[in-house]
Amino acid sequence: MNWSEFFHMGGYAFEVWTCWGLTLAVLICFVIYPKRRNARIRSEILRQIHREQLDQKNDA
Amino acid sequence: MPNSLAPNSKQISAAQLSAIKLCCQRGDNQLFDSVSFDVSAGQCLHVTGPNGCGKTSLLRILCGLNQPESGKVLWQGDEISGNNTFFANCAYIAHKEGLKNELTAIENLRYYQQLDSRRDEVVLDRLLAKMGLLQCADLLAQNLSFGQRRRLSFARLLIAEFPLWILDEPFTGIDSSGRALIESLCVAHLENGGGIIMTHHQSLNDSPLNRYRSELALAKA
Amino acid sequence: MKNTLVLYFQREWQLMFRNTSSMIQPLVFFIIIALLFPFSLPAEGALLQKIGGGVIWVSAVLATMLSLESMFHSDYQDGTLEQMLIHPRSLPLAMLGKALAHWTSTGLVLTAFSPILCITFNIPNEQIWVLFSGLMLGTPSLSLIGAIGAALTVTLRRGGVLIAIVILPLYIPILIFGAGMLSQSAQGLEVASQLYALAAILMLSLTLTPFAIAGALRVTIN
Amino acid sequence: MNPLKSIWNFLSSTYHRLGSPREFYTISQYTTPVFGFLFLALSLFGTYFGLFVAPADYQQGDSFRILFVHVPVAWMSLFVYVVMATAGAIGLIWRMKMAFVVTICSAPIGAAFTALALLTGSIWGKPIWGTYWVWDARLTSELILLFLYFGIMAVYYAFEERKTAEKATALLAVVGVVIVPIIHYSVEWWSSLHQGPTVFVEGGPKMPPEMLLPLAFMAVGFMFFYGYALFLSMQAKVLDNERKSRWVKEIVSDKTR
Repeated sequence: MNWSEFFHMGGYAFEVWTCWGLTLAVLICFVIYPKRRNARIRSEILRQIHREQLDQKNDA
Repeated sequence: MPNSLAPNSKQISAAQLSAIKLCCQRGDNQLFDSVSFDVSAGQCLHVTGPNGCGKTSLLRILCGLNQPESGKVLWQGDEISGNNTFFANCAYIAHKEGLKNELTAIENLRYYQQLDSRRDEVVLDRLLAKMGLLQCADLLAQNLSFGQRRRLSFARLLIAEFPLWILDEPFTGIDSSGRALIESLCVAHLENGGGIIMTHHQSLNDSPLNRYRSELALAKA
Repeated sequence: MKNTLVLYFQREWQLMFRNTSSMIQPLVFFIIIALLFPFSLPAEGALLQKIGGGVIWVSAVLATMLSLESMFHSDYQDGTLEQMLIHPRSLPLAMLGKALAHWTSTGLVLTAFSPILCITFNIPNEQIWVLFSGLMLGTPSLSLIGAIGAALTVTLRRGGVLIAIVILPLYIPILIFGAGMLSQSAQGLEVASQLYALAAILMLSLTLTPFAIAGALRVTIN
Repeated sequence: MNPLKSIWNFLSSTYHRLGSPREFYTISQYTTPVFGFLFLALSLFGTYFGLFVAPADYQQGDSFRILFVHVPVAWMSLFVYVVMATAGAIGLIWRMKMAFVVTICSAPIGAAFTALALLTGSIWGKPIWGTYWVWDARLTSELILLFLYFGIMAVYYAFEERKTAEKATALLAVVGVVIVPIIHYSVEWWSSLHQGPTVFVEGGPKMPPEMLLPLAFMAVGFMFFYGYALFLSMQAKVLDNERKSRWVKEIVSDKTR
């Protein structure tokens, strides 16, 4: 099973690998995007909490 | 379907609306929380509070237009959502009068009359006379003054039997004779066993409604 | 007590006659769009004839869609829509009355006018009848399904564009069967199956869309 | 108590627990990695069998291996739409907040699957038909489905008030799911009108087992991916929606303390 013949894909290398590559790319960005959004929202909430704690300190 | 006799000659079914722990949100901020009250026959609930505290939202929840965030509204014991008997017994007059500009005053009233009961010109004319709109019966609604439009939308309440009236700022923009007329109609309605929920930015102490008045103050969110 | 459907149908008719522009605009728009094609395809008699059915159907769809926004807009502005929502009468039946009244002002007028357009596209006479019957069966579904989009976007300031994005994909089956009838009858084949399909879609929209329209209004008006 | 009853109780109790955002968040914290792991395992297994082991197709040669990606993605585009519409219906009928979150978060994933199905379908069609786009019934249905997804996302972002936006999107999803079969059959009839049934017969009359097996693994694997990506984006959405509630503040602060 030599790799060069495998990657050649019987002459359809371009078609097969773009399809699989595209699918992989879409899957990956649908994992990364929500994770990053999750982190961004967490940091926003955290900042909100700190601001509230600061208010309580000033009021107290 | 309630028939179209004049309200003060027949005992209408007793008004009995109760709100239990209503809570309403606009966007992300809370307008009011766990508001509970009862409105029974002969009672006029005056909802007061600063601007933007959700008076109109409360009225829209009570008449079934909006769903509250939590809590229930009961009419004679059962939920109002999708409850046709409640809708038949409750009338809501909002800021927007609910009048078509392309139709004349009498055509607007005729449309509402046909919605609730059979077409009857005599009753229409008597109603217009009572509200002092007889001379502008054939004017297009867009040509009526603001006070005349308020009277016309108020006339709708008298077409059929509505035990519960929900009025949003009924007195704004109305001249003194108009206000006296509306107050007398409200008093007659209350005497007859009906219930009223209204918002009004001034106090009602000096108005004849004061005798039936109970107050609900909505705090600023 | 008048039936809800009849009552709202008559009310819409009365309102439409008060501002007749709502009747004329869709018709003029329909004609202008359809006539753009002969200008863009100079002296191509045979080609015009082939694409005539499709062009007329697309112009009918666009004319209907552009007049959808006005279906609920004026009622929402003056508060009558809210009164309809809290009235004990059945809202779906009322909306069916309104949508059918809207159809008479747009779809019916376009269908009545379509034979004249067929002449400009020199479509042979027997096919004019085919296009007419297709439009007659198809345009009510256009108004009924379009009313769902109109109800969804009634509270939005620039709802027109959104109606197009939301509703046009739902029009594709009607367009396919309607325009397909022309090419079938051009080859002399039977068009009964397309008529049955359009009639089936019409029955579906007559029975289902009123509930979707009522649901959309209850969702957006609050 | 017979097992059926206890299963039903378990299902209905998790259904109700999933109804509240807080419960969903705690449940999703341990189910999301499970979905992720299952997706990886199944799809790697399917990829290995699909690319390495399965023999080349006698007619299409190795280009048929795109089938192991195109077909599962096309199935998923429809599957996500149906899940989105059912969640919308549940949200509208029983007023479940979480059901709307499912509808909103599934729309982008479904649109991505549909776009992917279109791309891979047209790339796969190149060697067979010689062009990237042929008005084939299945590809046209996918194209219309993509517009339906765009319509749903456009409606969600058109409303300012989040609650109205969610309900309007749910309603459109339910209306869409009624019309999708009609679209499918009308396109089916329409494409047979233009040219006879296409030679592009997916997977041939009967798929030999060594082709069917990887396809099944890839399909199930993609379902778990949908679950994984959906739960991830729902977690973000829930935190965003319930930003003001106490439990969100606790979760956020103790995670980083």
